[in-house]
Amino acid sequence: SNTASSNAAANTAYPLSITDDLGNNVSIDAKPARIVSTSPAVTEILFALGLDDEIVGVSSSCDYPDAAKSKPVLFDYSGPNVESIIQADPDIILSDVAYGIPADTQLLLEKSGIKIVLMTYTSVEDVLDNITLIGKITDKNKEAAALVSQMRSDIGKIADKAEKQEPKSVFINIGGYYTPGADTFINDLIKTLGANNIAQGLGSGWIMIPTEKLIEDDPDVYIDLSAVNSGDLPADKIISNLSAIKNNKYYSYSYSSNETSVISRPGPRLTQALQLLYDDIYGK
Amino acid sequence: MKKIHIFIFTAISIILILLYTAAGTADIAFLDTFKILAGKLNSSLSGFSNSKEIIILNIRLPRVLLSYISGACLALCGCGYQSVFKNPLSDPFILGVSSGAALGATLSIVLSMPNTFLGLNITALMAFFGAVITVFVVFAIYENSQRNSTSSLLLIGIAIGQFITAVISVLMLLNQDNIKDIYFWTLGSFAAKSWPHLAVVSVYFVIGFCFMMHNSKNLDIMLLGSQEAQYLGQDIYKVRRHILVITSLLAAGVVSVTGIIGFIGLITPHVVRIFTGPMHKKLMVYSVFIGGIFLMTADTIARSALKFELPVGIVTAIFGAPFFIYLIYSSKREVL
Amino acid sequence: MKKIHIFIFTAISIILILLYTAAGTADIAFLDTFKILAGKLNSSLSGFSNSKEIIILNIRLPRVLLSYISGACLALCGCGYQSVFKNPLSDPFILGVSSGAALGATLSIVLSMPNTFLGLNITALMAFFGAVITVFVVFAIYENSQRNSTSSLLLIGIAIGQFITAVISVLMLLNQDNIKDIYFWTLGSFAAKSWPHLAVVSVYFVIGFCFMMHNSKNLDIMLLGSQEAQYLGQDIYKVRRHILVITSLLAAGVVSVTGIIGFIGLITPHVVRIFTGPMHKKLMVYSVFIGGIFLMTADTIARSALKFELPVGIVTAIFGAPFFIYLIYSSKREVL
Amino acid sequence: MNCVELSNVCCRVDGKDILNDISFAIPSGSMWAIIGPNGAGKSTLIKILTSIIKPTSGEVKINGVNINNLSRLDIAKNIAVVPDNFNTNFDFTVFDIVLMSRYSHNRKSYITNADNAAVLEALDKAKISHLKNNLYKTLSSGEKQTVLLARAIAQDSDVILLDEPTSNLDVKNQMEIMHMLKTLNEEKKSVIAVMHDINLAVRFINNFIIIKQGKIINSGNIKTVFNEDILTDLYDINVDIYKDVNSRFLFMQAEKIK
Amino acid sequence: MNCVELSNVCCRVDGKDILNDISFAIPSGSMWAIIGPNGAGKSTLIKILTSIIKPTSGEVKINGVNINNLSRLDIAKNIAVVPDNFNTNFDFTVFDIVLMSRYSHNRKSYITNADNAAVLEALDKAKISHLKNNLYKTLSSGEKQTVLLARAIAQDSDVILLDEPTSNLDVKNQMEIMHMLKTLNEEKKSVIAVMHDINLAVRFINNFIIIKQGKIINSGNIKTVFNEDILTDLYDINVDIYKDVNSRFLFMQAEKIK
Ligand SMILES: Nc1ncnc2c1ncn2[C@@H]1O[C@H](COP(=O)(O)OP(=O)(O)OP(=O)(O)O)[C@@H](O)[C@H]1O
Ligand SMILES: Nc1ncnc2c1ncn2[C@@H]1O[C@H](COP(=O)(O)OP(=O)(O)OP(=O)(O)O)[C@@H](O)[C@H]1O
Ligand SMILES: [Mg+2]
Ligand SMILES: [Mg+2]
Repeated sequence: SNTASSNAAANTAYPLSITDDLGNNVSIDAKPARIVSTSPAVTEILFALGLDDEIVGVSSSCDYPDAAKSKPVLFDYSGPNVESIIQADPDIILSDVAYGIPADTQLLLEKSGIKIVLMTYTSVEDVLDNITLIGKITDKNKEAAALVSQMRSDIGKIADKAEKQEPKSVFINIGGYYTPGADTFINDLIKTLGANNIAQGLGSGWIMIPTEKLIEDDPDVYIDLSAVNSGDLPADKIISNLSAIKNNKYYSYSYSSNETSVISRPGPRLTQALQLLYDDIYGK
Repeated sequence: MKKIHIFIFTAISIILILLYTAAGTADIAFLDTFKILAGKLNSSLSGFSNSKEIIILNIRLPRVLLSYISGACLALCGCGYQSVFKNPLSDPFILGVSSGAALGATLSIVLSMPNTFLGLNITALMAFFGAVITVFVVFAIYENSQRNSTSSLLLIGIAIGQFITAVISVLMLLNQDNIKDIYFWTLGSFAAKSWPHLAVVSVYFVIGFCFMMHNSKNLDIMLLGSQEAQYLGQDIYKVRRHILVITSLLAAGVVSVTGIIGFIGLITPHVVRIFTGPMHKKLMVYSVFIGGIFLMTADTIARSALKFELPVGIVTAIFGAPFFIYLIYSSKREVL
Repeated sequence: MKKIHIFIFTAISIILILLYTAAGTADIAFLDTFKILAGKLNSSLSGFSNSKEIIILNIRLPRVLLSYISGACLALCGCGYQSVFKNPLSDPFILGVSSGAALGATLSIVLSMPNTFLGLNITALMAFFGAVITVFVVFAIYENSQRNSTSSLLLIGIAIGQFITAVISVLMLLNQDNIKDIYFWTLGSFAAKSWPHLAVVSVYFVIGFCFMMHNSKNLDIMLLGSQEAQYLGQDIYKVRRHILVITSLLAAGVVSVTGIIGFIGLITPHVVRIFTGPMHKKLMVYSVFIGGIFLMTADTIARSALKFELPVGIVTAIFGAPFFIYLIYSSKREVL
Repeated sequence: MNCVELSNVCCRVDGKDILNDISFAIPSGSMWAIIGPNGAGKSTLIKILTSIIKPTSGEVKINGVNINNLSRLDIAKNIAVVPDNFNTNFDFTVFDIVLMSRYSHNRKSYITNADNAAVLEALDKAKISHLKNNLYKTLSSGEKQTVLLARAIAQDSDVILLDEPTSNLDVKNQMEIMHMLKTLNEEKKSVIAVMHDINLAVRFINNFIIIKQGKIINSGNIKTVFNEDILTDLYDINVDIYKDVNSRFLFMQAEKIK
Repeated sequence: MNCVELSNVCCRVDGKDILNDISFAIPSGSMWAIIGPNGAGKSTLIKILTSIIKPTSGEVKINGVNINNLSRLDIAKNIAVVPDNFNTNFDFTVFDIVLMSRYSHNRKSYITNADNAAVLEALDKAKISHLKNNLYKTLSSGEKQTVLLARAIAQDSDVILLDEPTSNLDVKNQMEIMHMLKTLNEEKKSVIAVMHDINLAVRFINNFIIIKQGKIINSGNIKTVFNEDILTDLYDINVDIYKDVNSRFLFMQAEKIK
């Protein structure tokens, strides 16, 4: 999904010129010494590449690994704190679309000499690309390559195991019957496991499933990522006749649970997400 | 208000309810719908034998009916509020019902309350209480102030509503994990609603409708202004309080079940008033029909036009607004 | 309206501007702020030597000023709208300015337009045009209908506004990658606003303020109702159109730069009216001061109370609503 | 029995004494005029009699019962009011407006045939049946006043309280309305009318209450209260009083201003 | 020169002919009364003269210029109106209300000393200086009417158009206002007043326009237009006319209804 792919393992030559996923040309003059991440997934990647010391700021949602929680919070759901970011004096801000930066802020920060790179992801492959890109930007090409190949092999193992299983149909509720449709990261996770996301054919992005479609398709597995408490039964009686629920293939995780953040975070822990989904879909 | 008109509107409503029950994304033949509906009438099936029956009888039919009743309730509330405040911008949520309900729902989510309490959905319950308490706070402030004008009451309602909305934002800020859930709740939707929801809202509707019809003359008189109303024997403060309390409870009841559904409560009374004029008996009866038909149609479009569901509020505004503007454009009678 | 009062309010404003510039999350000593400010006055620094100077001179100072001017603009618009519509619920966005602006901004984001156009921020530009076109559409519909009452205009505004909001929702549904950007935009914020934004809004303010002050007598007369106003020599349709066009442009100008900031435009005129009564010269001058001071204070709290920024709308409502209710509670004069 | 009785009523608004120690009693079935200069407090008195304004001190009794113990509905059953002007922007027809006065009789949620009949009869009495379906807001000022009178008739209460009921009427309608009030009075209704047109009042009404600056300066039968001195004193203006052969007050004419 | 001139004016609203082929001309500096039964179309005529309502057909001229070629401001400079009633819920003081009439003179955004002086003078002329700071909405009906008159004086236009200006006034204030109108007329203003009180009108006004059912049935000098037949015809009621020794119309009294 981005243009930095060749020469994965070599050292990065600065100035580095890239076009990010939103089409912005960014030229990075030197190896960034001070990095701000506004996205929990990016933060996880940065830590996984061993950039603990370079990170000078994170967002309030960055809660993994634990070290992230002790970094200054410069970004929150209502946006970035410009003044604090400028004081933190970063060389680069890395982010993804779910935690985008308002246009004005972007202009101002760029004027103050801060580079901004935004990433998108709609598949597992995109996430691996993002890791490679971040590795390239931060001159951690080797670490990134190692991480990616480790992940590829883990993914391959789970996919192989899944291939031997009877294909299952899956529904994932992220709240209010909204569900990841085609072209989403979670949909790709399910696809990787050889399972069938029943919302896949309905549309792309986050969409709301018609209740009757849910009943009609009667998925084998129902995963709810919007429970008030993990383990809750569904609040709506109307879906309690689904076979997933009758067959104990209903899994609910609260918003704040580790499971929810693992499944919905396009970072290095996606292999854990695959394992978790595998367990839920096919059993341990 | 001729009997024949009421008969016609009732007939249209029933026909539409049946037709709309036949619409949906699931792959069920048009005629099958009616076979299933007729089958239910003939035999007393205790369970449902297959997913088609479940979809028709347990999902679509109650949802169609619920959207009808909810539309009727909201339109009725709109009539009440607009007359009490003599302000064309008043809608059922103007005294803070919607923000109060959202606060209740937010609290239930943020405090991780259990799903049900005495068999009742806790979020709906909390939403209801949130709405009711808010309206009572608004009233208490108003009645303890030295003010008589309904404008002051409106403004207190708006201020409290905005305050609560801000409080919700703070709660969301402090509980960022739950943001999505709260957001989805406020959106308003009939998805996954079934007979129990319908039962609850129907009870609210029947009580609310009877009360409002019983007060139709009071509402007429109220439009004359407080001095005239008093000359004609109305205890305006009492009547105003009663009507606002009942409409607020009705709005709270609907909101707690369906979430916040705007536009319909504001626009329906204006649309109907163009045809009926200001006398409330006519106005309210037709508002109930039009509000019900309108919201039911919007929800049917929302759930069956595309493969995925659209938020019903979007459909209401996309179709309702141009229709309303056309009416304003083509008719001469002033609105309120 | 005594000169001394204006002097006092001006003095308070300046003192607060300086104090607020010294507040913020960045670690800058109180006195340093003033040293930097004074340094800028003495020498004509072309660039900024360090991040503290950037923060004080290029981030905080213009932001404080911008929030002041924006508050003043919105309060002024509120005065205009409330008088034209004689409706206490009218705020600067009632004719669809906010939704029109949001649609413009959404389009610029969704269509991935370049950041700037002829040196202007394209999102702001599109928002401005969106707002202006919306208001003109509302007007065109109103003036071509057979209606005279301002209620009809209000309702057309509301309906168009809701329609556009629904269209935005559809666009967001279809362009989910951009949801966050659109959401940020509509939230309304002074974050990352600097001198160019201040320059633009100041120009709007000066034009708007002069126009409104020039029309203060017209606004007074307008409150008497259309027949009396005509007897006194006012071409009400022309004056109404002019005032609404100018206030809408002003609101559009502010919204296009700062996003949607509610509450202040609605509440400030009511607060001020409690003290000044209905005559507009007084009402508008004090609304400008109070609106400016209020929004500037709210934004300062929003950006410096916690480690992260609060949405300014939350702060406005959390502090503004109780204050407003206290005023309603303690004073006797009716609001509008 | 007195239909209306005031004892020592004072009314102070915003620090201004509008009514000052007003006491009077009106026997049921009689017909009275209240006269006095502009701003004397006549309309305020009407509002006090119907509890729209509460007196600062003093007591008001309706048919012997303290007004504070009466509900709004009780008051409306006892007293119908013809206000000095009433406008509405809503599209009420004349029929609607008159019909609303029946709500104090019929608290059911539907309109009975008796209601309809009473409305039609009142419209007929006031000779405005032809305006039945007109919108009230489109009427001329005199027509509006007549509608308000019809409304009071339909309200069918013991007492009718009128605030300048003939001020916008033409010569003929003035006579019609006064005749109608006389007829109502003969049907045992008490009639209390605030009037500025003394020449009209004296032709139909025998009892007068004269108010000046919030105080009653005289009251009683026309013979005792009307003489040049009192009128001159009341209005600060010289008046000529013309009397008929029986030295009955015929009409007055204000002369040159002092 | 005619200050006001109507030719063949018709006015139809909602399918009803309210005015029918009205033509008249009023010479500048004269004083006229318009009389006629309720609903005759008098108030409508006033609205047509000030272009609040556009006639269905016919032409209206103000000081010789077709009213369609005049801006609102021009009309207000030429004609001041005392409407039959005006209320507001806003907290305007009496001073504010009168001041607003000056806006047609002074289009600047600030108030000049001349404005203030004119307002004070008008309040003084209308003898309501003591009400200056009272809120308009708290005034009595007569006081309101007087304020509207003061407003028309401060507007200082050539023509003053009054709709039942004395309807809510007491005997003394009626005289005061009529005297004041007379004085204004002597100062070369044209005065046109709709009046129901013929006895009052005849004492101050010499020229009459008589309207019935939207048509002018007579107009001209009092001597030619006022006789028992015309009045009887106008109101469908028998009237007695009392004349003085010079057989000048003194007053009329409606007798029994036909
Ligand atoms: N809130 C107030 N503040 C000051 N004065 C007031 C207030 N309310 C009423 N007044 C005064 O009280 C007086 C009595 O008013 P009211 O309407 O009773 O007079 P009225 O006898 O009916 O006069 P009219 O014949 O003109 O109708 C008036 O002078 C009026 O200005
Ligand atoms: N929209 C309308 N539809 C029907 N009739 C109307 C309409 N507007 C006015 N009228 C009628 O036109 C007639 C003239 O009204 P106008 O107010 O001019 O009378 P007026 O001579 O001033 O009477 P008054 O002496 O009672 O004030 C009235 O009978 C009124 O009912
Ligand atoms: Mg009075
Ligand atoms: Mg009239």
